[in-house]
Parts: sequence; structure tokens; C-alpha cells
Amino acid sequence: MLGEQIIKGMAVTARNFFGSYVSKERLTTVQYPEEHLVPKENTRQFPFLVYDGDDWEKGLRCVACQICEKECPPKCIYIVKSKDKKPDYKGQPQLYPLTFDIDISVCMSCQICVEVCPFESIKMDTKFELSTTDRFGDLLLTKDKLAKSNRYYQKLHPQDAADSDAVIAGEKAKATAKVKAAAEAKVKADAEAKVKAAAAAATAPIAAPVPATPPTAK
Amino acid sequence: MTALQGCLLISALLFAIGFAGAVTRRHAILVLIGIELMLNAANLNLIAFWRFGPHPEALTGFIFVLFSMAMAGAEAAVGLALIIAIYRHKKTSNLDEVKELKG
Amino acid sequence: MFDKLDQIFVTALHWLVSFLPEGLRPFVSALICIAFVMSVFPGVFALTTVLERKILGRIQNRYGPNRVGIPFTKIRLCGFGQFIPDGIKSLTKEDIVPRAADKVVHFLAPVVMLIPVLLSYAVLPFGKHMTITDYDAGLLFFFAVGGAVEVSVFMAGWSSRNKYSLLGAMRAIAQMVSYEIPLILSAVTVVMIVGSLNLNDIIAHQNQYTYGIAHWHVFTPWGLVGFVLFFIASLAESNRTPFDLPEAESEIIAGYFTEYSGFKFALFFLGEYLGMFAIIGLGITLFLGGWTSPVSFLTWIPSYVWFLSKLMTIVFVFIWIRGTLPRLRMDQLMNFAWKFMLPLALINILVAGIWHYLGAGALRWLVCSVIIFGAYAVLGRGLMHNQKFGKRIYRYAE
Amino acid sequence: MSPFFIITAVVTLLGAAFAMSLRNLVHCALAMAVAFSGIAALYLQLDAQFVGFAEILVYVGAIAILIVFAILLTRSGEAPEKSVLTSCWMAGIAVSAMVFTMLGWAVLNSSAIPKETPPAPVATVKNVGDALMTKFVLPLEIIGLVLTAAMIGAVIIALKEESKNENSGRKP
Repeated sequence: MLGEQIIKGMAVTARNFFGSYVSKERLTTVQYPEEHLVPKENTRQFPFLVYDGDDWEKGLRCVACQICEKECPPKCIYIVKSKDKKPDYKGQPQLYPLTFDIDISVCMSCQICVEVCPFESIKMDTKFELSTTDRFGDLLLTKDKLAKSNRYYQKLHPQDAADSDAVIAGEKAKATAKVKAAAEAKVKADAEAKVKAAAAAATAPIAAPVPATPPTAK
Repeated sequence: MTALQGCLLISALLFAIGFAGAVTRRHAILVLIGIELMLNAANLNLIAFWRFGPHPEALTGFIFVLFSMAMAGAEAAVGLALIIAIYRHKKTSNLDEVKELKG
Repeated sequence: MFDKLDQIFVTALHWLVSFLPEGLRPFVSALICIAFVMSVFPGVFALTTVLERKILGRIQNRYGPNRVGIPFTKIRLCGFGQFIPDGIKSLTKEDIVPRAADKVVHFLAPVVMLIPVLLSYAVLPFGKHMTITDYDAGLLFFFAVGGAVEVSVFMAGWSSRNKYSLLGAMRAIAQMVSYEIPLILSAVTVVMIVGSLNLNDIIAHQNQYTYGIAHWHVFTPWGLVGFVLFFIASLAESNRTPFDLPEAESEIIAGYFTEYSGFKFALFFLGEYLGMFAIIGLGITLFLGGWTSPVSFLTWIPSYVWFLSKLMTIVFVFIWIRGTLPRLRMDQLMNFAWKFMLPLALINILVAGIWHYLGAGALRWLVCSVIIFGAYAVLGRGLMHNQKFGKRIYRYAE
Repeated sequence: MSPFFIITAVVTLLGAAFAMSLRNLVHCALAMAVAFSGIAALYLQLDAQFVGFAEILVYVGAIAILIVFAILLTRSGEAPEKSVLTSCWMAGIAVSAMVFTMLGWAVLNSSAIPKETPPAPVATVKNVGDALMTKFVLPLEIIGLVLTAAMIGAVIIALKEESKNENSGRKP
């Protein structure tokens, strides 16, 4: 019969129209500035720098190795190395960034800097409402704006933060173990050297210097 | 000058304008427009005579105008169909070029 | 008390005019009536634009505009202030006239559009004793000035020197001319039954009650069919979906007003909506009893409230249809007008005659319903059978 | 003769004059629509409402549109470069001027014209309908027949000739 399908179509739209007043399913729009969707666990927007402890300047994990700067495809990261070393310098080339800028108007949120960072210090944030009225100043995030505490990161991405904490803890443990081992080895070597020296002094004073590798070089 | 004379003068002027156009213009459609204007002048005459005449209750002029309008509609339809047919045939609607009977 | 409320506008007009000298009275009262129409219906238009967007939004499972309320405050009014920024925007936009355009005709087209549309309000009865001019041939007047809209559409399309404009104008005129015939023929049935072209007489004929139910024409077989035909034809006359080919955005941008911007575009927009209200008002007057109430115990509600609520209901249905149906093709449009609506309108005239001559009783209900239903089934089957209108068969998609 | 009547008459005559003298055919058609609207207004002032509305419905709503369509179909919307007048236009204008002077002289000097203005006659739609259905029913039927014949004729004339015109009608 002519018109049957029209009536059916009208019924569908009428259901949508009246349903939108009673059912949430038929009106899925989120009223954005007032309401926000709960972000997904895997949300990533722009990078930030993680610091441990309470003082962001001291606790910054970044060591200014400049790997992220080199890897960044749109070249939006700018780092100036410091001349001096970190106060808690532990032997490795642990400088700190004098300048660490990310131009988020250039950044394309590819997350490569996060992937390549060996020190777990650059991570992705979930903030996206970054529009400003200042085109150049406010879109260039400097070190102080980028630095966020580890607690913030833990809240943001609990799973990833736990993973990276575990990595850092493991490294720390390794390092301390190494230091300990080194210290022990040194003690041992010292003792041995002492013994040897004593023995040498006693037995062979013309012996060539022992090609013993220094314990620290191991 | 009475109202009837005024109406008749207006309609005479309208008729003259329509006639002048129909006679002087080259384009077939304009000739048709001129003829329509002349018809309307005649209609205006009829209405004026009905309005100011002795027996308006007979509605003769009134009804005549209605019929004349229907005829004008028929005339316009057929005339424009002819013009379109001629245009399709000769690729012109200029009356000076359509003066031969052979196609 | 309710009578006074019902006649409040009429008494106010008489009171206002009574201060003036005798000679000025008709002139001033005409001016006041014009001001009334010019203020009320553009207001309804402004609300309708927002309402349309909101209803379309709800149909498509989203909010429509719901932000703008009273300017400079936090009051949002569910977004019903949206027409204020819209209006300001369209009125302050630059008025662009194409270089090749025919300037005079291009300028005159929106004006010529608006004049007949506003004129057609002169004969509509908005309420009891609320007709501006009570013409003897009001219906004919309405259709006559409605015909003049086509000229303005042509002027707009031709003067823009734009192929889309011209195509849109040609489509619009072809569509308007085709659908004017079923429109007028479906109105003719009412004229036959009532025996008058005067819209107030037509309403008076419907303003009677048996068993508490009004004698609206839509409650009879011929009236129902006439109303449906009139409704469809008025959809086409006011260029609404599914008959919005003249301004099909996906094909010809905006049809005949492609080259219009700013104030002139706003005038076209206004003219289109006012034309829609006018033709809906006529449909209400002819078939839905005008300002009368459907049941006798609700007659205390003021007549203009009935008129406006019926108007807004039909406008809602228009929007609902817009949210439901896709646009027709040009050949489907013409087929529908000439092969379905015109024969059905002619049969409906016959049915109205039969209804009149069979006299009161169950017999005329039976006979008229059978004829109309049979005609509908046969004509509908013809359309469906032609595969012009029926289910589309996809060769590759399925 | 009220001032309104004179204004309408002037508008009508100007519209007619423009319709006959403008170069662009579409402008001519639009001016013609103005002239027809003016004539409808004249009818209204002569107390012939029904005819006035019918005039607008038929002439402005139908014939003007028909003419405009014909103008577009024959591609004569643009102003022609050549002269728009026929070769003997002087004679035409002279003849029409003569016609007008003669008619005007006749109108002004006729003794058959009644001097007094009768009261406005009543031509309600009911009267017109009664007259059409009783006294003038035969002309009405004939007009219906003529209109049908004209419609069929117009369709046949304007119809594309199927096979014969296939080669000659289309330019390569």
C-alpha cells in the first residue's frame, strides 16, 4: 500500500524525538564545557616531564641526553644542556636541562619521545584544552610548565606509572647493587692488594706492576 | 470627462501601445505580448461598460471578460508552442526571418 | 469573561480607532492590522527557525541549539534566543551582488517575493471576527496572490546569472505550477460543500457540533482526502522537504537564492516561512475548522489560541516530515503530482458531489469511503508498480 | 476618477510601454506582469473583484510564467545586437497613433456614453456562479472544450518530432 513505509519512517523519527526526552541512549551528546567525558586509560595528548619528590627542579628525571630532541619528527623539542652536573650525580653523564621547551603548536602527539626516553622522564599528558589567546608565548611550554610530579602521573596512567616506577626501582636496585658490589670488590681488591703488596714487598720487590684491572672499570 | 470616458481612454491608450509593439517589434514573443495587451485593453473596456452601463445586474460584460481570459490563456499556450516549434525548426524567433512558407 | 478575552484584540482595535476622526478610521485600522501581521508572524517565524533546528536535532538524537538565551545574561531559555544572533548576523552581512547580475531585477526579487506573501494574510481569519479584509472571494484572492510568488522566484533565478540559480528557479516554478493544481482542486471540494469562497463562511460551516464533536471537514471522507492532498501540495508549494528540489543543497547549492546574501537572503527566508504559515493557515481554515475548537466543551479557549496552536502543530508535522523523508527526484516529483495527486483530487471532487447528494446517513459514509479507498489503492498500486516510486533494488550493494 | 485610479492607470500604462519598448525580452515580460497587475487593480477599483483576482491568477500567475519559459526555451533572454524593430516600424507607430487619436476622439465625442455614474453594482461570487451555471452554461462548456483542445494542440505542436527531426533538428 502506498504510504505504508512513510508511516513506518515517521514512527521511527517520532520514537527518536520523544525518546530523546526520556532515554539517555537516544541523546548521547555530552554538553562539553560543562560536562566532560571520562578520559580513557589510554588517552595521550602532549608530553610532560616527570619529577620525583616535591621539588620539581631537583627531582626532574630528565638528564638532558637529547635523544628525544633528535628523534622528534616535527622537531618541537628544544634542549640546552647544563654545564654542571646534577647534585645527586652518580657517575653516569647526569646533566640536567637548562632549557627544555616543547612547542605544542608543532607537536603532533606521536609519543616517540616517550618511546625513546631511557630515563622514564618524558610521558604523555591527557590535557587537551590548551587553546590560548597568545599564539607564540602560551603554546611554547617551558620546563616549569612541563614538569609534573610522579604522583600526578600515577593518577593519570596508573598502569604505566607503575611500570615505569618498577623500571626505575629496578635500575636503582641494580645501581645500588652495583655500587655495593663495587664497594665490596674494592674492599676485596684493596684487601687483596694489601695482601699482595705485603707479599710482594716480602717476596719479589722487582715484580712488574700487577696488571690487575681496577675494580671500578669492571 | 466622466469616469467611463477615462476608463475608455486608458484602454484606448493601452490598445495603441500593444498595437504599436505588436507591429513594430521583431521578436515573436513580443508580438504575443502586444496581442495580450490589446486583449486586456478590450477586457478593460468590457468591465468599464459593465460597471457604468445601464444593466450591470445582467453581468454580461463581466462574464465576457472571464471567457476572454480563458481564451487568452488558450491563445498564449498555443502561440508559445508555435513559437517554440518554429524556433526548433529554424533556430530563430525573429519574425523578419520567418517569412517564407517553405520549411 | 471568556468572550471578552476572545475578542480582546478586536475591542482594543475599536478602542484605539475611536479616538480618531471619522475619515481617518479605516486607514488607521488598516495600518494597525498590517502592523499586527508584520509583528506576529515574523515573530512566529523567528521561533519556528529555532524550533525547527531543535526538533530536527531531537529527531537525530542530539540537542539542537540550546545555548543562546537573553543576551548579556546567563539565562538560556533552552536556546530560544538563537534567532537574535542569527538575525543580527544575516542583517549585518555584506550584501553581495554578482557583477554580471541584472541589478534592478536582482534587487526587486525579494521584495516581489514578500509582497504577495504578506498580501495573502489579508484574507486569513486568525480568530473570531479577526479577518483583516472579509473578501467575498477570499479563497480566490489567496490563490491569485500565491501565483505571483512564481514571478519573484523567476526574477531571482534569472537575474543572478548563475546556472544553479536558474536551474533552481526553473525547478521551483515547474513544481509550484504542478502542485498548484491539486492544491486548488482539493480546496474546490470545500467550496462545493460550503457554497462560498469566503473563508469566514467556510469556518462558520464547520463551527457546529453534534455529540460535542465539531463538523470539521477533515472528519469526512472527502475532507480527509482533501486535507491530505492539500497538505502534500502545500509542502510542495512552500518548498519543504521532501519537495525541496528547488533548493537542493547537494545539487544546486541553494537554488534560486544562491547569489543572495545578507538582508536579501533574510527576506527570502522570511518570505518562504511566511508563505508556509499562510498556506498552513489556509489549510486549517479549509479543513481543520479554522479558529474553532474540535470539541464543544473547549470552546471557551480564545479563538486565536486555537488558530496558533493548530498552526504550530502543522508546522511541527512539517518539520517532522523534514526529519524523516529524503528528497524526491524530479521525475518522481512530477509523476506524483500528475499521476497520483491530480486524479485523486478529481475523484475527490466527484466524491464530494456524491456526499452532497446522498444526504445524511450511513450510506454516504460507506459509498464515499469505498470510492476513495478504491481510488487510492488503484492509483497507489499504479505508482508502486511503475517502479518509479517503489522499493529500490540494489544490484551490487547487497 | 480618484487619485488611486489615476496612479494605477499611470503604472499600468508605463508597464505596458516598457513591455513594448525594452530591449531585453525578460525585462519586457516582467514589465508586462506589472501592466497586468495594474489592470487587475483597475478591475478592483471598478468593483469587479472576481475578475481582478482571476486576472492576477491567469495573467501574472500563468501567462507571464509561460512567456518567461518560452523566452528561456528560445534562448532570447539576452539583448540582441541588431535592431529590435522591424523595417517598417515608422509606419507601425504612425498607424497605432492614428488608432489612438481616432478612438480617443470617438470616446470624447460620443453621445452614447451615459453622463451619470450609476451606483456600484453587486457582482458577488454567488451571482457570477449562478450566471455561469444558468444563462452562460453553454459558453462555459464551449470554453472548456476550447481550452482542452488548445492544451492538446499546444502539447502536440511543442512535442519533439520523433524520427523525422532527428537529423535535421540537431546541429553537429
